[in-house]
Amino acid sequence: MTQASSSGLYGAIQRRRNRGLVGLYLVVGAFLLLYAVLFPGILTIGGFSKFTQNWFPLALVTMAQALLMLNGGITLAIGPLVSLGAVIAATTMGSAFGVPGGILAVIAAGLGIGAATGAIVALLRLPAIIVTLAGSFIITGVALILLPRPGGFVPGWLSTLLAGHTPVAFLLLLVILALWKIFLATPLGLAIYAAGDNPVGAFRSGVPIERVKIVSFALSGVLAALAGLFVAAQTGSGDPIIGAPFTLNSIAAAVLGGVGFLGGKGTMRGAVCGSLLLSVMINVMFFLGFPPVAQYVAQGLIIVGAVAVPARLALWRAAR
Amino acid sequence: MTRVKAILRNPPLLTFLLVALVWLVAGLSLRGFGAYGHLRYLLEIAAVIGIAAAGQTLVVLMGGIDLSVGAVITVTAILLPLLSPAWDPTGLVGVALVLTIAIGIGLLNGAGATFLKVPPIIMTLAMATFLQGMLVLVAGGSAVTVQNPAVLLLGQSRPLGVPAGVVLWVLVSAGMLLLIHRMPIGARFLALGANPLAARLSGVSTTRNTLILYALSGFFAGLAGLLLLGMNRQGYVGIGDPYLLTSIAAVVLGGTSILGGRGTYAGTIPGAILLVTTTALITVVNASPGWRSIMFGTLILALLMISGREARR
Amino acid sequence: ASTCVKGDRKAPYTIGWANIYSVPTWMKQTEGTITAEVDELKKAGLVKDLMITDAQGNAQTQIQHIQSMIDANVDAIVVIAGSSNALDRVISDACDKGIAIVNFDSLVNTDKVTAKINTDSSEWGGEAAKWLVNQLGGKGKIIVMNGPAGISVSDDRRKGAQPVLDANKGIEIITETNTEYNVAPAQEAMTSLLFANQEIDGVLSLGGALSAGSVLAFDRQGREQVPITGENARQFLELWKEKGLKGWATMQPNWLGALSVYTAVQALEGKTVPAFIKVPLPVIDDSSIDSYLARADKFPADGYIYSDYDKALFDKLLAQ
Amino acid sequence: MTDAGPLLEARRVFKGFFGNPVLKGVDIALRPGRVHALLGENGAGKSTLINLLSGALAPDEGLIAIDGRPVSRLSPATARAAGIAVVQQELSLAGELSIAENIGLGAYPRRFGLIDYAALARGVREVCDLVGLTEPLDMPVADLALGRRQMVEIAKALFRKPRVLILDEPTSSLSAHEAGVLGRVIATLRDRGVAILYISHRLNEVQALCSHVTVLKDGGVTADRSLAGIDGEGLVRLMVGRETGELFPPRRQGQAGGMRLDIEGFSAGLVRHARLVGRAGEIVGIGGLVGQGQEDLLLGLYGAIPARADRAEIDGRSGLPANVAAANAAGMVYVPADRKHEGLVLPHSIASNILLPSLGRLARGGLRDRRAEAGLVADLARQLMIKGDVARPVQALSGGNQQKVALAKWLPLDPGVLLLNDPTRGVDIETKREIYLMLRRFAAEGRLVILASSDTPELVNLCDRVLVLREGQVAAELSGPSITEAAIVGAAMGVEQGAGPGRRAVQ
Ligand SMILES: Nc1ncnc2c1ncn2[C@@H]1O[C@H](COP(=O)(O)OP(=O)(O)OP(=O)(O)O)[C@@H](O)[C@H]1O
Ligand SMILES: Nc1ncnc2c1ncn2[C@@H]1O[C@H](COP(=O)(O)OP(=O)(O)OP(=O)(O)O)[C@@H](O)[C@H]1O
Ligand SMILES: [Mg+2]
Ligand SMILES: [Mg+2]
Repeated sequence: MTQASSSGLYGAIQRRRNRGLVGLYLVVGAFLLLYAVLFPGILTIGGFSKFTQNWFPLALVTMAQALLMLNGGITLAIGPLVSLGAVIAATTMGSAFGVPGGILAVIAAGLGIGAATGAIVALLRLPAIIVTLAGSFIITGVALILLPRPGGFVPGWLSTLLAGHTPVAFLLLLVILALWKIFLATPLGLAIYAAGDNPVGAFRSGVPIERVKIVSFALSGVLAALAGLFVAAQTGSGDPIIGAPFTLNSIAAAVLGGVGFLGGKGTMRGAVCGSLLLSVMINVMFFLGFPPVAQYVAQGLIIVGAVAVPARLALWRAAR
Repeated sequence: MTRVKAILRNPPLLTFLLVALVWLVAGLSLRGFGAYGHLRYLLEIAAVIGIAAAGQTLVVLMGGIDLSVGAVITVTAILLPLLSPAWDPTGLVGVALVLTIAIGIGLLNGAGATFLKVPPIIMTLAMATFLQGMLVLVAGGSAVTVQNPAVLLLGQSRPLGVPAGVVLWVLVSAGMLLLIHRMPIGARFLALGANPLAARLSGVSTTRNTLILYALSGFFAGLAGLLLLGMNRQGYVGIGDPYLLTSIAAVVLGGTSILGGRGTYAGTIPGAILLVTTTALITVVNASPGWRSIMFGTLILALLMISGREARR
Repeated sequence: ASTCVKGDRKAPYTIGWANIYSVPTWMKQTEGTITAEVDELKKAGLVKDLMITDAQGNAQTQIQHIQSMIDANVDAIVVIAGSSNALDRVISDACDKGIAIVNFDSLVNTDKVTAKINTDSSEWGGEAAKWLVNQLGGKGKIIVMNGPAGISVSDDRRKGAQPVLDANKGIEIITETNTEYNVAPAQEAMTSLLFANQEIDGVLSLGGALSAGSVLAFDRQGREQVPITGENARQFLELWKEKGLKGWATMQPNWLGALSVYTAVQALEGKTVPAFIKVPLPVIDDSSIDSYLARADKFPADGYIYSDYDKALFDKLLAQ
Repeated sequence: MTDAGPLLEARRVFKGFFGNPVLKGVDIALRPGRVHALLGENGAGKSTLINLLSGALAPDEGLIAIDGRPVSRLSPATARAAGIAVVQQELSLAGELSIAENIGLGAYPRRFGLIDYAALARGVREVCDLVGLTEPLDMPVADLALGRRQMVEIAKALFRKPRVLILDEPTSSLSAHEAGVLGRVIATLRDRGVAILYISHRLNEVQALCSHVTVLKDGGVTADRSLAGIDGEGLVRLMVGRETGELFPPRRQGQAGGMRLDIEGFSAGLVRHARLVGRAGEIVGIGGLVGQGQEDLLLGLYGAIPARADRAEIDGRSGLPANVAAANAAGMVYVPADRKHEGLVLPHSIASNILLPSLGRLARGGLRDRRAEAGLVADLARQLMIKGDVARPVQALSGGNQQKVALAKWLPLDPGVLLLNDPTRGVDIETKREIYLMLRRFAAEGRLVILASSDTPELVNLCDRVLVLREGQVAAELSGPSITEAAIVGAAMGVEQGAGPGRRAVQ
């Protein structure tokens, strides 16, 4: 971080952004604690690594979704992009491209598809939700053509590196979050917020809102494709439909984390917290020994409760 | 000239024209596509989407989204055979019971959204999860083949050659258009969708309208579930799943803004037909699954570019 | 001893049943055979606990569940894979820990499992195609109905049929469909195809609900039924009888679940079990359909009428 | 005045929306060191003209020149680069971002490509000190009251050290004190040679600040001249084009009517234990510095925020309304100050907005009665002189006409108590006169008007009684001849009555 960002103003702004999230932090904290009590093994390096690996791809796609929602958009193509990322990784890495070529190809695909989607949404002024819905079919089709059934190959050392018994995934997440912080400290990054909150005002303030939109779609695409790359490494291969559930989960996690639909409302840290809640909830329910029916019911209640309890508490506090 | 311009600026009408165009082109180029029976069948399956999307249209107009539509459809389709009492020869008791349950589910969604202040997307997602859990209990239970005469009539009969489902859809459409354009509550939904604070300060009750809204959404999803059950004669777990995304897609393709406050069911109607038509078109083309998926997406995108331009914000 | 089993685990055992999705009726029935088997084994003092998880169709979640089962140190894991290779790494981790892994129905790629149990999907497709070709006298126009794209089972069945179709040049595939293994979408797709094609001589359906959907479509459009293949879905078998179809069906017996639990316990008890247990495909044709329908009432209306099983059958299969 | 060439000018610009011409060949030239007033009625096209000058819109015909050189395709970004800063009538802030991040938007100081927060803090602090913004710089703008946001908007314009500063009704939501600060800032900038374009409907401000005026009417320029030697009435004449009468209608003669509102120990939001009394036929003013609880008082009475009272009697019913619907049922209506966010559904038509509160009343047999609705809308539009097609979205109306719609929608309810929050904000002088007349008429009809206002002359000349709030308490209750600017301002600032500075809105 630069000297500037450690200055008083930056720190104060960051602290303020945490305020509305205290309720969520408490809920997530409680679940983590409960998990650690139920399964102390989480406190070992191996246990921690495995747990964070399973959370990592959801965290990435949630960031990808939140990024767009903050800019006043949304995407239904997250899941297919994850699949495509995994498929590209699994089909290129075994070939002459090798691992570096594969990583580049995944990033290029995410960037290109994201930017193209963003360009259609921004320049033709079409609603993002339906453009990305159409896009989701196209991307799924491409993934199916590249790899009609699960298969492909990711080198074992890459799998071991990313998804072995070391917390590399968690460190990567920290790096990505740090990059996001740095990005938010650039004029372009802040413009994502400004243009999402008040597009007309931002335009009149000289913010190139179209370019900002395209950039946010492109970055979102990269994040989703990278999640696919990780999934491929974690599983050692590619699967053309493995990402499908991520679309809805990414939206749910972002909204759970306080990101609004109308743009400019919410924070990335909240969204990541939301994804952590969705992830840790699964483990906690397992260790509590819930049968499937109870898993569904409890999942519904936890999701509602995680939003309702802080909201009601805030109202109650305001009323006093 | 100005007449033409007015048509081009009226999204629902434009979508209708697009549907007609697609039907014409497909009918001329693909054997059997334009047959009366086929178009009638397309309308019949569009009816299920259209009815499910009726509630969704209202919810989206008010700035929310209902992710429990698919689950409610499944629940009604599964529960109806179980809840239809044998002593009732008309089958209407079962229908009433099941629709009451659907409305109840909607009311719970509404209550969560207004009293617990949970964003509708989260509330309805949680509700869908919850219902899935309930279904695990019920599914694989005894008879889920429908004997209920009312539902079979709805799904199977063709008064004057028109499928009863399409007749129901026409009635629902008339009701919806009346509700949105000719009843006070429609204007209130729209106002709440466009600016909740201003609407509230104008005396429009958020609580009341949210509850009514989600109850309606539950009701229409339930109705779609009954129709679907009648058409398939058998309910199964997962029968409603495809209708979640399609109901949303029909609404948005119909020009209703996902942000709320702008749109009409008149757009959703052709939106639903368009979706079904596109799917049928892709089905009869012989291509690999990957290419079909690409064609479907491209077609939607192309149609959207013609019809759905969103005004500059 | 069998793969994975190290002999350090003592009865009674804790078994984990990592289901990919518990909602579909086939799964529900399968789970029924598993819990029934566990009850038997509990009486015998071999099993003390059954942990059930439901990944809600999300392979990523299934990985997380299996990881949790490893963390909870279960003795055996029975699993239907949500993706044919996504679970490879977590399953081999479990294997390394000495947990007996029995994988059935939808198989994983890795060989680090105690046993894989399945019918032969390729044979499924091949036998179905052979029957249809014979019915048509080697000549005719057919439609192929597949399960969802991108899934190995669906791909394997289709691939199994290909050599048979290739060998009979008189058979022309008009078109193919890919839908979920559900009645409504299959019926919808077949209806469109009926209008587009006046001449259809046979339907090569590679799934039970698909066949039911197809028959319903022919019926509703007043078209004469044609020879059709399928599975032991109760609805299809009933329609077969009711419409007097020329039909053929095989099955994926739900008791594969019970067999898997049985196999896992046998392996833990020190028996050497085969690495691959091939379960022969039972065939349902005009000669045997009545015997199946006679038992129909014991199965859910949207369920599958599976063949009888007992311990003797299991032992015979294990002795392969 | 200087003789230097214009920094920014529009030459014979034309602009229309959907075929309706708004500007028909307008010229304007902004010169350094001069405060140039742009006057015109609501909807005359002032905001449109500055949108052209700042690149937010492109002219249909004609051109914009900077430093005498015509520029093609001016964009907001290039305009800013040329030193043109605008304080828009509609706020251009992002609520979730902090004050500092908003002020710097589009012009962040950078270091290695990152925003240099330290430098930003320094620069922002400087302009904030200039305009008297004392709030912490890290505060999200959404947490600020409207008037403070306006100050942020002004600071945002100043942050760019502009050569040309355009202010579109900057004082419409400012308190007298804040307006005074702004006046001093403008004078300083003018002396430094900045060219300033100033739009306001408050003619006293124009007189105090400006030296040159352009008047827009019917799409053209009807006056472009020096202000030297023109008095207030002359200015009005210049704008309206004819002799006009008094701005304020004569006060009520005779006694007020029966009790309509009698509340003891009223608390809501900031307001603590207030005693509120109102009689039929009265106009009761609520004054004070901005943010002393005026809005909470109105919202609490209206049932929109939680409120408590020891004893409350409203039009014979006891108890406070529990929610807005109950307030409406009790004959209370509310016109918010922030009409864009709280008063109107902007994307919907004039007719929809007007009809919203009375939908239920006009319905017959559960269906809306189209004919009755159309009749009512036409009637109200005529009565309030809302011009043009009622099917147009309210968004497309000028500020003054929007305000009329926000007021008009309540009239069908025949309210007994009107709660008005700054109803003349951003309204041109003719419309203001109409609104004042209307309020007087309402009072004469036996209604009670409660009027919170930031415009002190309005309180002095229109109200029968004035409550001055300070920190949520009623600091003074003035009536009859004791209502003076000095008394109001004095009480508002906590100075002894009569001893206040008695400052004018703008010095
Ligand atoms: N103008 C306003 N500005 C800011 N906050 C407001 C405003 N009006 C209301 N609120 C807040 O909204 C909250 C909800 O108010 P309330 O419960 O009265 O809703 P309501 O719409 O009146 O419900 P109902 O009409 O169903 O009774 C209040 O607690 C208040 O804090
Ligand atoms: N985006 C738009 N679409 C359609 N009409 C518009 C638009 N913007 C402005 N107008 C119309 O142009 C005319 C001029 O509007 P403008 O906002 O420039 O007036 P103004 O002089 O600034 O008024 P006020 O004093 O009320 O702010 C008005 O009649 C308005 O209805
Ligand atoms: Mg203006
Ligand atoms: Mg209330």
